[in-house]
Amino acid sequence: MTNHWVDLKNSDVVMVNGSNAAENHPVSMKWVQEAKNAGGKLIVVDPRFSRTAAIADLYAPIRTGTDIAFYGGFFNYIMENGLYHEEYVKNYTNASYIVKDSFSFEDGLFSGYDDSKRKYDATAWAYEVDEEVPWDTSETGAYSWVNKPGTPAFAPPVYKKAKTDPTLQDPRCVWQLMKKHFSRYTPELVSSITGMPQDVMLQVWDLYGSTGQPGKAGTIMYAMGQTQHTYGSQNVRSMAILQLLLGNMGICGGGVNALRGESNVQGSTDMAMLFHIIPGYNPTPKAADHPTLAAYLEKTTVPNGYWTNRPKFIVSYLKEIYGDYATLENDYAYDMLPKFDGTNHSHIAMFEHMEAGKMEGLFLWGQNPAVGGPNCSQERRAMEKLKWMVSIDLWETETAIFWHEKANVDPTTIDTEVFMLPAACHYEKSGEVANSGRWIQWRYKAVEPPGEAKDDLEIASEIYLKLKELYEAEGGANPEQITKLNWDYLDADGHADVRKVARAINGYTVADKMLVANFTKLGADGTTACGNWIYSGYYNVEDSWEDPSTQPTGARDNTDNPGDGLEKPIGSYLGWSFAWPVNRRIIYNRASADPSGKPYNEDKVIVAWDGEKWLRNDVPDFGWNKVLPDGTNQAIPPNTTAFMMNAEGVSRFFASGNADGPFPEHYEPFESPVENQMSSTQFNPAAVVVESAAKTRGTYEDFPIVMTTFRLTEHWQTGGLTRNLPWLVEAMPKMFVELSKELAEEKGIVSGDNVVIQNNRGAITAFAMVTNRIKSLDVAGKKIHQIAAPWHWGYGSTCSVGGMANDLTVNVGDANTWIPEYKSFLVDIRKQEV
Amino acid sequence: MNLSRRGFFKLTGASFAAGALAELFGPSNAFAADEVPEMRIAGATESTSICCYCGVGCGMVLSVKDGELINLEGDPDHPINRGALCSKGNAQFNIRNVYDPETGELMLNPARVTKVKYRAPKATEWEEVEWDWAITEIAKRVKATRDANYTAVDENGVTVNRCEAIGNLGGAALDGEEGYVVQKLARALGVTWIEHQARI
Amino acid sequence: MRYIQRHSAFARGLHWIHTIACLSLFATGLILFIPSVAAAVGTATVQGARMVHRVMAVIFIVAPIASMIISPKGFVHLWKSLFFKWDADDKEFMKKFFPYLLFGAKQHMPPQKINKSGQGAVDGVLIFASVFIALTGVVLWWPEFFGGPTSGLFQWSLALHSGLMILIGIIMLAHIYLGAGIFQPYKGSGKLMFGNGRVTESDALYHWGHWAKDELKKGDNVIVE
Amino acid sequence: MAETAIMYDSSKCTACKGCQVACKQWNQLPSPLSSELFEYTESFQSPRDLSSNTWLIINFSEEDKEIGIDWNFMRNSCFHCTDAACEMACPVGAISHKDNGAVVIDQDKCIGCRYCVASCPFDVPRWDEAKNKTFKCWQCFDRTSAGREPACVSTCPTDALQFGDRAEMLGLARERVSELKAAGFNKAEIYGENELGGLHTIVVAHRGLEAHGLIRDPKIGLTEFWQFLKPLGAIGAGATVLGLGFSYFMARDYKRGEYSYDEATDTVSVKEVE
Repeated sequence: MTNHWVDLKNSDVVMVNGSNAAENHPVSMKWVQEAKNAGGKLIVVDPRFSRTAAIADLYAPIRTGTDIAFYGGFFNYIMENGLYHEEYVKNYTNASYIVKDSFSFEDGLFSGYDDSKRKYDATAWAYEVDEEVPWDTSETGAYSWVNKPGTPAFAPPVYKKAKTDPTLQDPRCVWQLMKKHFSRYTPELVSSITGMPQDVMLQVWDLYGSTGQPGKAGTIMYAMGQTQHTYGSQNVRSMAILQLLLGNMGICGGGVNALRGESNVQGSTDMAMLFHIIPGYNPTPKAADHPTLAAYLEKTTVPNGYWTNRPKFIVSYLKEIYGDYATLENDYAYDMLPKFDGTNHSHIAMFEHMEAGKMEGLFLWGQNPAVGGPNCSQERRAMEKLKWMVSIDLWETETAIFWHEKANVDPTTIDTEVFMLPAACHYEKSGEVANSGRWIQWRYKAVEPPGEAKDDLEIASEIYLKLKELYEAEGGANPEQITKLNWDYLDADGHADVRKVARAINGYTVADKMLVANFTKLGADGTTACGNWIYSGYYNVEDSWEDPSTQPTGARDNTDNPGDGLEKPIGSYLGWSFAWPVNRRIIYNRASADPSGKPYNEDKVIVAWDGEKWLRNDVPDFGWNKVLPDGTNQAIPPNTTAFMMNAEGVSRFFASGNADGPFPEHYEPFESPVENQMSSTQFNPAAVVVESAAKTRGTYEDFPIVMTTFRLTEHWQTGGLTRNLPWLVEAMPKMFVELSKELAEEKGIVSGDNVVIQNNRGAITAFAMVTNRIKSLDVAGKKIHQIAAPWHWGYGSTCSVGGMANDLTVNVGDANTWIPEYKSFLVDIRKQEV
Repeated sequence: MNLSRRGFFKLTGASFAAGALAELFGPSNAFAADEVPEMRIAGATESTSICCYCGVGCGMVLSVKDGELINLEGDPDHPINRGALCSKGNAQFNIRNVYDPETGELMLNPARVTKVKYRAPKATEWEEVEWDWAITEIAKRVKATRDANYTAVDENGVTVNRCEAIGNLGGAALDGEEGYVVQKLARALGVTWIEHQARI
Repeated sequence: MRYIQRHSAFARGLHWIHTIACLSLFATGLILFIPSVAAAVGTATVQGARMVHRVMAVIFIVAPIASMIISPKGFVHLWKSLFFKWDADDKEFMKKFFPYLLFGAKQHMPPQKINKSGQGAVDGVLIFASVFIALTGVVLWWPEFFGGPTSGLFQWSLALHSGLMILIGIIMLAHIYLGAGIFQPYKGSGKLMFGNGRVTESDALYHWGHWAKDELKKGDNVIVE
Repeated sequence: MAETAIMYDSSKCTACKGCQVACKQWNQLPSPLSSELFEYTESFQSPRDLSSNTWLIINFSEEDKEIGIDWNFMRNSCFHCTDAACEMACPVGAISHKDNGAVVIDQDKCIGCRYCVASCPFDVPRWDEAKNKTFKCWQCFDRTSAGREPACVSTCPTDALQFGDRAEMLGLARERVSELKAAGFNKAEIYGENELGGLHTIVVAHRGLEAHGLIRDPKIGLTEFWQFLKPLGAIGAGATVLGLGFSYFMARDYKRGEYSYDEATDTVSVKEVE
């Protein structure tokens, strides 16, 4: 979330698209209701009528997987009808930037496409360069730290400043290119693609478009309905573009808000439990691009904006992980970080790798791919190729028992050894979790884990210590990678102490081991260690480091006070826990005020320039204050650098960093009932299709029904944490599928029947729930039926078992993130013969 | 006079001498004193935590008596949820404890795994094992796999120090510190296949 | 002295059984009817009372049915005795009965047959009430066979059961008053059912003039001591 | 203690069932542990109905529309009537009104007769066969006595459930109904203001009572009738006893003569007794 949960109350219009907040984030509705109480409106765009739609002011049905068409038409409508926030667009976006003429677009393809590799060369999409600005590394320069002793040598990058046309008239400027690109998305065509009735669509566009007026706020709440598509990243880009057009980014009640589905999926992403990043959103070293630390720093350090500080974060990170072993001489042990070969190592690819027999062992820390993976029957089969598996969990998940006869397999044919380690639940241990609004909140242990269960930290530590012992005693492949690891987390009894890990993540000075205040104190010279720079400041009180409740993460001041000089608070709750970065609650908040620093909404001020200083209801997200050499503060007067994480300092309508194009473009899902009406490019040209997916691709002729999956309030993810809880099973006991009355009649199905849903990847059974919450849509002149089922069920519970919806989903991923296209695929449905 | 019927019954009842006969004319309020029951969490130790389900991050208060969890509800001081919890949030109590449907007694959720288990190749069921044995055996397997599948230098002569034969999945349900340590451990083994729920 | 054997041992036994059943049903029923009584005796006693009520209800229902089977002749005799045509004496009796009852039995009562004229009516009501209180009792005991406690049948049964209890209770009071001879003119009647079942010549002539004469004439049931 | 009430506003309810589970959590109510004991309900409403171990559920009903549907939710639990049929019906005084209006079953006194089950117009109290007791919502009387909200209310995310002074809740409900009417919900109305002497669960039914499955003008019905038998019985019994007493008094000195019969002459002679 760019904003946070409480801030939803500041919205004038809330658009829920690709999420189901009332069911999957029920307490978020507290704040949506607050917005409604204050006269705000709620729009829900969803293929199925959800419990969120039940309290919406406006519900718009849409064919699953057609969001970009919906947004593209919306952009066109906004630009045609002048609904955009002109001052905002001109000052805080790259609308005026001139794009090189090597950029072009034709019939669904952008320039630079290589068909054989299914890849774009993004250099075709660059800006015209106005001027090259090198780093000032002189003693008084902003980048003098590059020459500090201890700093690894690297060639500082050069910032290529782009040409602009502030009048937005140049035909090569982003604004004109965008107008041209989206002019193709007419209401008629968009309605024909999405199946959304045109009158409803225009109502949505008018209502949400009204937030383009300065001082009005619109927010988008999205989740997997947007990301789980082969163009999911472009869906998110579309939302960003929409919010920028309407001036809704960086303001109270605005933003692009990803509703995180797990209590710490934000945190585990922050901690880089992913192949492509290391902690703090730094890229994982790639063998070809980053053979040395210097190469890494040169290639990954952004030439302008806040990411120019990346070397400080990287060196501090290396100092944390290898401690004293990391020295300037050995490139701070950079080589000890594994470098991957640059290929896709995402979830889908991992199981292809496993299927190919190239993976021997698998650790599972509370994940259950046997139910949660795309095309998960294939994933279960892949697991049979493992030599060993370690499942650390509270329950015997479907993955932990993938070899059992409950999984409908013959155990005697499966050679995998499986270790099941009983884990403590969240209130049986202490530690921090980061919510969707980036609030890092401390959880305190309430009770001891039951039986022999242990917390994951202790389990990880025991495994590490045993490995260290083995490698110290026997040697092996590169033992130093393990034995030299800094593992300064143990208490006097040799058990892992979560508070010591918190110290490492927050960061400390190497010389005297004092916690640093925040990441502005980090250096690239090896004097500081910090596990994850964005968390720096969450655990920084040295004197009472043993007591988390005295740390920023444990802060519990729940008063909502206005900042000095301001009249009204905005619900920031700066005294409650700690939000990364530096306790900032609404990011990009500079954009809430005009270029002169006057807030667009005087009632909901985040920051305001009073002529001498910045008044603040939140931590500013821009250069607002300078600490002079003598230690005094100096206010920085307003400028238009509202997006300092981008080298341009402004936000991007046109973004060259995407694998599948600088502008969003509508393509059909991997499995689609219709031909693409926008171009002859049917499917996202940059999305990679693995072999097992290509083999099972279904056609409309064989599988004429569009299916999507969803989640329920009463259950969660693969069900381990809910199908084993009797109160929840009682509240939603059985696997079912929703189908419309019309389709049910066609198929001779009534509620309560057992039905079979089938495609080339599998067949599942479920109870029929006949309801007009989901209905057919008119798409390209055809009647398209949609059905929907939850994916919470599996075979591993004593309270509730049922068909696995993911046996049917496709293992094709988004072109940028490789997130699988769970939300749109083809099936057929029939009544089960008794 | 605005008398509800209940009030009326009370009055007519009271006009009779106390005794059984009066009872024939109205409900039995006279015999049901308003005794105030003590809340069952009185005297319990309270601590706060954050819900384990979605990303809203609702606060909750846990009450513990004699070392056992007896109550879990929304934290009224929490600025996001202000005491509220959804059905899942309330059911977190069941992650540890349930009430026996037969006796109504508090008991550990029988589905919780509380013993270390091992499944040998081709085995049809688990066997229970000791922690130390399991940790040692796991470490041995990791070492064997790592040592046999380790790439120190790739085909271009770049030091890569990786092991592609081990995967590390999960983390969204862990605490941040745990996540940090788990990925740190995985990377120290040279693991490049590190993924979790955020990807799917 | 001459006596007439009015009730057989079997009839007296049955009456004994029914007396106990009725009284205990009434007493235990009253506990549920008057909440304060229940509150006073405590839940355990109430539950005990409900058990007793059920056991007694079974006896109450089974005893007359069993007697019909064991002694069908007696039953037929009894049944027939309830139905007879009222003659002038009967009408006069009923006209005079309440003044007789209330004003010191100063009335001269006309002679009666084996059953007094009002008796048949009261017995008819009683049998009818008993059958219904038994049927409604069955519904209250096993509501699940009758659509559950929320069904109209259950609610009606509850209402009827209570109403019939009142009716039967009042009849029972009158019956005890007269039958046990508390009413002075009826002194000695208690021996009929609770004694040897014999009625003296004098009492028989007083109560059931026509019947007594017939019996004395026939002599089959006349005992001389 | 002033009269208090729960207010349920259906227009704010998202049917998250937080209340349903919070009720079980606080009141320590078990659910089955085995899959065979759960049934598919063909709806999001589950369990289908209240039970001795489920004192509150959210009811779901759907009405078709051209775009989407009307999905109507209702909190199904005890209304805590002022004229509480259950309380009248309870033969042992186990059900009582608390001063704040809550209607509470004292489990120590309950004998499981199910008269309350029979009498409740809302079909709320539920009998447990094994325990032979009847259970229902008690408005968390322990919590409210300690100044806290009932568990269902304190857990409600959207303030669709509120708790407080009954008059104040009615005020809020009236205000909300006019807001809803202004917003186009023409059928919005209040439930519980006067029904059965006034309920202690006030409902704002934004699509009208029928859409939310509420009984318009609920009646106690037969319960009242058979309750009426109690005083009637008392009067009848009293009158009988008085009448018989009078009879006894009048005839207390009566001495009957000695009757004898002479078959031969067919004459009855009476010898007066001194």
